[in-house]
Amino acid sequence: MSALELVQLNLLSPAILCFALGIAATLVRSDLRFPEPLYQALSIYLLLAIGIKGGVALASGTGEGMWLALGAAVLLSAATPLWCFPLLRLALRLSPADAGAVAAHYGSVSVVTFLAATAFLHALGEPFEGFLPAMVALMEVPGIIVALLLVQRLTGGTTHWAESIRTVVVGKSVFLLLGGLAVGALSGEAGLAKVDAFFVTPFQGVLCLFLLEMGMVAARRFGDFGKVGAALLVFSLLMPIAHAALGIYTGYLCGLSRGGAFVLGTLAASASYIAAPATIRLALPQANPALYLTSALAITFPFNLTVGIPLYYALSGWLY
Amino acid sequence: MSALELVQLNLLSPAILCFALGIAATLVRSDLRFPEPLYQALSIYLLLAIGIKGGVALASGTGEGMWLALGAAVLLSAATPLWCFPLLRLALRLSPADAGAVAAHYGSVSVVTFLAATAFLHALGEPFEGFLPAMVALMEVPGIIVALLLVQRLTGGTTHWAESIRTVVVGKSVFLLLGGLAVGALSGEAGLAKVDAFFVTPFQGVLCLFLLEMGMVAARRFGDFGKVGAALLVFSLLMPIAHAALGIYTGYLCGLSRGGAFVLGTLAASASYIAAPATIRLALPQANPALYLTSALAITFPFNLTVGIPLYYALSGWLY
Amino acid sequence: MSALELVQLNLLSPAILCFALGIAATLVRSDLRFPEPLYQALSIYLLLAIGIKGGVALASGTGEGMWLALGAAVLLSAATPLWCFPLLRLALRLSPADAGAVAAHYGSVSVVTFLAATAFLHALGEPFEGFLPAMVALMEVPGIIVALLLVQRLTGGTTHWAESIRTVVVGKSVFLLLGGLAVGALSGEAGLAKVDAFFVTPFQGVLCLFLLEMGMVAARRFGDFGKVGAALLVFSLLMPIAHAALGIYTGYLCGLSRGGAFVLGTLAASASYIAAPATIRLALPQANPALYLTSALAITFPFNLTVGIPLYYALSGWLY
Amino acid sequence: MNIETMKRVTIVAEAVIAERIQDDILRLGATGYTTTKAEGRGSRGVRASEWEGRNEKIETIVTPAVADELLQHLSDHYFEHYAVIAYAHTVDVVRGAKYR
Amino acid sequence: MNIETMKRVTIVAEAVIAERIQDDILRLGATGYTTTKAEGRGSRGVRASEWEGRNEKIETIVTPAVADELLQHLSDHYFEHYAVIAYAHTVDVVRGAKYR
Amino acid sequence: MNIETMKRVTIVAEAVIAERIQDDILRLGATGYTTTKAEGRGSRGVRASEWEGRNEKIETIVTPAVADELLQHLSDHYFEHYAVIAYAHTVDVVRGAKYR
Ligand SMILES: Nc1ncnc2c1ncn2[C@@H]1O[C@H](COP(=O)(O)O)[C@@H](O)[C@H]1O
Ligand SMILES: Nc1ncnc2c1ncn2[C@@H]1O[C@H](COP(=O)(O)O)[C@@H](O)[C@H]1O
Ligand SMILES: Nc1ncnc2c1ncn2[C@@H]1O[C@H](COP(=O)(O)O)[C@@H](O)[C@H]1O
Ligand code: NA
Ligand code: NA
Ligand code: NA
Repeated sequence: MSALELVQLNLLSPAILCFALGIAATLVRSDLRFPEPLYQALSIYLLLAIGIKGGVALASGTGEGMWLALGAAVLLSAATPLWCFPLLRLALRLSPADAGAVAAHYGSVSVVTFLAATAFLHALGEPFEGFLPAMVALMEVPGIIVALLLVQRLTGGTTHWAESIRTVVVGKSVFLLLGGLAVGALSGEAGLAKVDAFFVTPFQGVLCLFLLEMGMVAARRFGDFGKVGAALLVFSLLMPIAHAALGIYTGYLCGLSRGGAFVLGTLAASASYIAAPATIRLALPQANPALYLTSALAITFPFNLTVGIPLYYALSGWLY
Repeated sequence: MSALELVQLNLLSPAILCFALGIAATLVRSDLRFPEPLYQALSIYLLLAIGIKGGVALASGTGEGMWLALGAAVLLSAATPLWCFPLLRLALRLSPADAGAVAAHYGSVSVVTFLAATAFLHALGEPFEGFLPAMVALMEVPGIIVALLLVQRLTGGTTHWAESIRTVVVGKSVFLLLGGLAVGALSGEAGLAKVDAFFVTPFQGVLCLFLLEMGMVAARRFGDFGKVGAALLVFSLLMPIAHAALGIYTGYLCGLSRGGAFVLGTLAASASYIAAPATIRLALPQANPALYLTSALAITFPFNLTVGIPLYYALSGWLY
Repeated sequence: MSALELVQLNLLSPAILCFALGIAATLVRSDLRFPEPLYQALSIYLLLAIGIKGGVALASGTGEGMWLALGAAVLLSAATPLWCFPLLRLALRLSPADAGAVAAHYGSVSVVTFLAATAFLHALGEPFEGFLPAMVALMEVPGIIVALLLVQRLTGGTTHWAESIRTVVVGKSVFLLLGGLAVGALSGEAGLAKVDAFFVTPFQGVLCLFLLEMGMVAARRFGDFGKVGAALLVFSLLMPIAHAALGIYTGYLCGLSRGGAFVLGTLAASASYIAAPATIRLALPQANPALYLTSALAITFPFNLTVGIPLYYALSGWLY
Repeated sequence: MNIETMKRVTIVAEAVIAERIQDDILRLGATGYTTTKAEGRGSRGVRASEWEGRNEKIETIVTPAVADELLQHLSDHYFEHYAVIAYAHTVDVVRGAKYR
Repeated sequence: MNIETMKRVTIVAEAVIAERIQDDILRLGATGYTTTKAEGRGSRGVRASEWEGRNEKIETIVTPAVADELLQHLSDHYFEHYAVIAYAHTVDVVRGAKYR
Repeated sequence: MNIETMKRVTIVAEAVIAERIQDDILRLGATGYTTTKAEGRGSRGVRASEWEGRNEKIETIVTPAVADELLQHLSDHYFEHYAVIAYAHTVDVVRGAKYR
């Protein structure tokens, strides 16, 4: 498939079209709003569902290479702030808190970007490892902690440190992913069979609804582009590509399938906008949310969803 | 099928029974309440889902007659206030604002009535054109604008005119219908296949839940019958029949199937209670909501759902 | 199947695992919360869905033995307070209001426990009568009324008496169950076929989500164990077993299948935490909610879900 | 502009008795009320069930006389057994006639 | 601590005009506002539709001068045709500069 | 009836710090609080994420001394970095002992 066809396949999927519709809703100032409980219900559903599916795969997995790949993914996300933080400090001249905050977001991952990547593989008919949802759960937290440690080393602040880590580890998103993994792993294929009409079959449709809302949320931040500055904008567009390449290569070295390596690359490329913002807001209140939220949510997230996914897939073709 | 069998087929469908259950809940003063976010979630789902299905049909449609039928439907709904408004002014002696408000509601359409009509055709096994959801989207707005123009011509008021039109065009219901059409048209059959376990298969069941709530909402207005007066009550029962006949005949002339003509007739017969009320409240604040909401929501809507649908179907039998 | 295998089959089902996950969420103090509208939406869905399924079964049922079993179930739940109340008064030395409140909860039933019991039978492949949902609806109210009568006889109070009964009879949960039964009975198999992709197929998955929330709700009461006292704790664990035995035997005498008798036993063993608490709070405000809510929700409910269900099934093996 | 002083009475009550209190409010002479969903923590911490909803916050603008009667009524009928608090303060309203 | 007195204006309005009122508030000089979803009962009992949401309660902390203007504005533009009430009272704030 | 005057302190805070503020309130001597979900607009307009919920409005009835301490505490610990406002006013309560 040519690059153009890949882009088209991605852009014309219902999920990405719904994301675009959400952006349009905000731009034309429609009065469409998702009530907050609906947003939360969709989030709970999506996180629990990927957890459960991943858990079933974990339990039935043969395990060859699985632990290697999971370990490598954890290391990759923990390491990400090690280069993002100095880069943001020195090249972009951000304050320690701001640099740490942005680094934490790029060291963590975006669940919805993960889902869009797997939906893309489904549409292509390209297979991938069933345990990848476990990877999402494991990659959410380490990068955030490393980024906070880097800031602390520099500034010596210690406020609310333990609370911040607790927040992210038992925070809803990580809790639901890990909890879903446990439910899936313990109940196995037989258990999944009873509930797949709810957690599996309608999943892609629910994702459309969620992306409609995410489009509105992201577009509401478009007004903050000005506050971000050209340098951070470039960072938010190029860093994901670099991370994707690194992730794909890591997956390749661990023996993942092409689909698996592509997903790991997309995860590495993605920036968190659920677990990280809440943790950072508590741990680094002096960091400016307009910077980290805008770059993660309004730049990197739409970029990955639209251009990034087919691009990273094409990238993966060089190794496979 | 005899008239009685048609009525029975309609009344004993789960959707209409749930509507009746909602009415009963209000009448026996049950404490059953739908939380507002649930109501909004169901609305978003239903509007987006019919949009998407319609869009897929639009894209795959051969187009013969389609544009003719859509154009005729737009004209019909735009024209409706031209006779409703003078009738309400002169025969019912309503104030210009009240007459315009009521005319706007009958010039627009009811999405749920449309869904009940298509569910009825499904139960009958009668086919209909796939592009009809596009018709719903196109028939929502024109009648409202024409009615507002008629009031303005008479009273010379101009307040919030532009804002009122914007309100209805980018208003949630029209936006979701049109947006859904776009999503469906762009992603096509292949796109729909990925999400039909969410947007298509469970649709009739979701409609039941929505009609349960609509029954409660409609019944809460039953207490306002007194404020409406006998003349408007007669209008709310007979005008839909006249509009249905006109709609069916229009569909017949445009070459629609019997099912399609019946649906167009039911749309013409229906009165809006989503897009119109919000727009009218802003544009004609001096109009009395007890009049237009009660006649559209508490009289015409239940009438169409229960008696109207089988009646209009029987009517269509004279031409087909 | 051995007792251990039954326990395992139950504990490793996705629904019970989700319940455990909810308990864990509260214990590790995760910030996971279900927004209240989601909780209400899930409740409405579950109640309406079991009502509809039961109604279809009622309508298509041959009726042999059905009315006998339903009548016996009503009598059993009405009679329950007759021994619970004096026991709580005399052996546990509760005040009349407290004794009546607890008796009312054990005289009524838990819908979710019912669902867990039927899911357990599904997993076992054991058949049961389709009309059992009607039993749930009929067993909710009588025990509450009898308990209130017992208190009134003792204390002579009459405040809000009529209102209390109205509350429970047209209360949401009973209303939705009975309303669903009517919808199901009137629309029949043909009606159900149109909506089963919403009300039947995804049901077990929705139940998982609901049990996740119930786990959190139950665990939030664990802190009140101290207020309950050892005697009531023992009551909350042993009384269900006695009631289960009685229910199974009653089912056996009425000619129910093994599955049906097991479900009747589980219903008898269960304590209400939806209909009863609201009614009791209004009718017996002087009763201490920490007693009745903790024993019904935090002790009996988790006990039944985890240990009770396989135990009662094993018990039923003595008769079948 | 025609400013008058009235009392705003705020009541936070467990959901199960909210409807009853709303009826009481109208019966004691208020012309309306506004409710919002609330949660809270107090000395009692009692709720009938999630299914009934959590707390309800009820606000009503009334004349000082009605405010006194309402507080007295709540104190007499609900404070002992139910999770309820109530308080009042003076507010300036436009078109006071609406609240009498 | 630097306590200043300001006015809190509370507005309860049918949802359909909430956004317009919020714009008015900022235009008349308020620096912000807080909204909550509400339901209610009054003499009119009018709502455009469930789909629009029920009532909206809007609270804004403003200087006394802005409070007067706001009440006047609401009274002139909304009270006649829409379901709206508004009232004001004095509050103590920290760092009053935030509200000017 | 036994009317006493107390202070009501109202706090509007971004959701991410709501729980921490609630703990502070109890620690500083309040006997309870009531929360409602809110949205709003201010000079900062910062929210951690939709997933955390929007704003939280927290109201607590306290003695004047506790009110002062609470405002001071909020001003010291939250005003600089977080989206928070707080204000207080006098209210009449029945059975003042509940709030001490
Ligand atoms: N000091 C307080 N300030 C504000 N709200 C309170 C206070 N005490 C109690 N409440 C509210 O009143 C409800 C019932 O309180 P209680 O009866 O003390 O459990 C609580 O859930 C809170 O919403
Ligand atoms: N006396 C009152 N006290 C508190 N809120 C009121 C009062 N009267 C009206 N309201 C609120 O204002 C809204 C509109 O009132 P109305 O225009 O009288 O129908 C109602 O839905 C209530 O939320
Ligand atoms: N003048 C104001 N009146 C009422 N609420 C305000 C005001 N300013 C700010 N707020 C509320 O406080 C929150 C945080 O404000 P800020 O820190 O200014 O962004 C806002 O989201 C509003 O809910
Ligand atoms: Na990343
Ligand atoms: Na029409
Ligand atoms: Na029982």
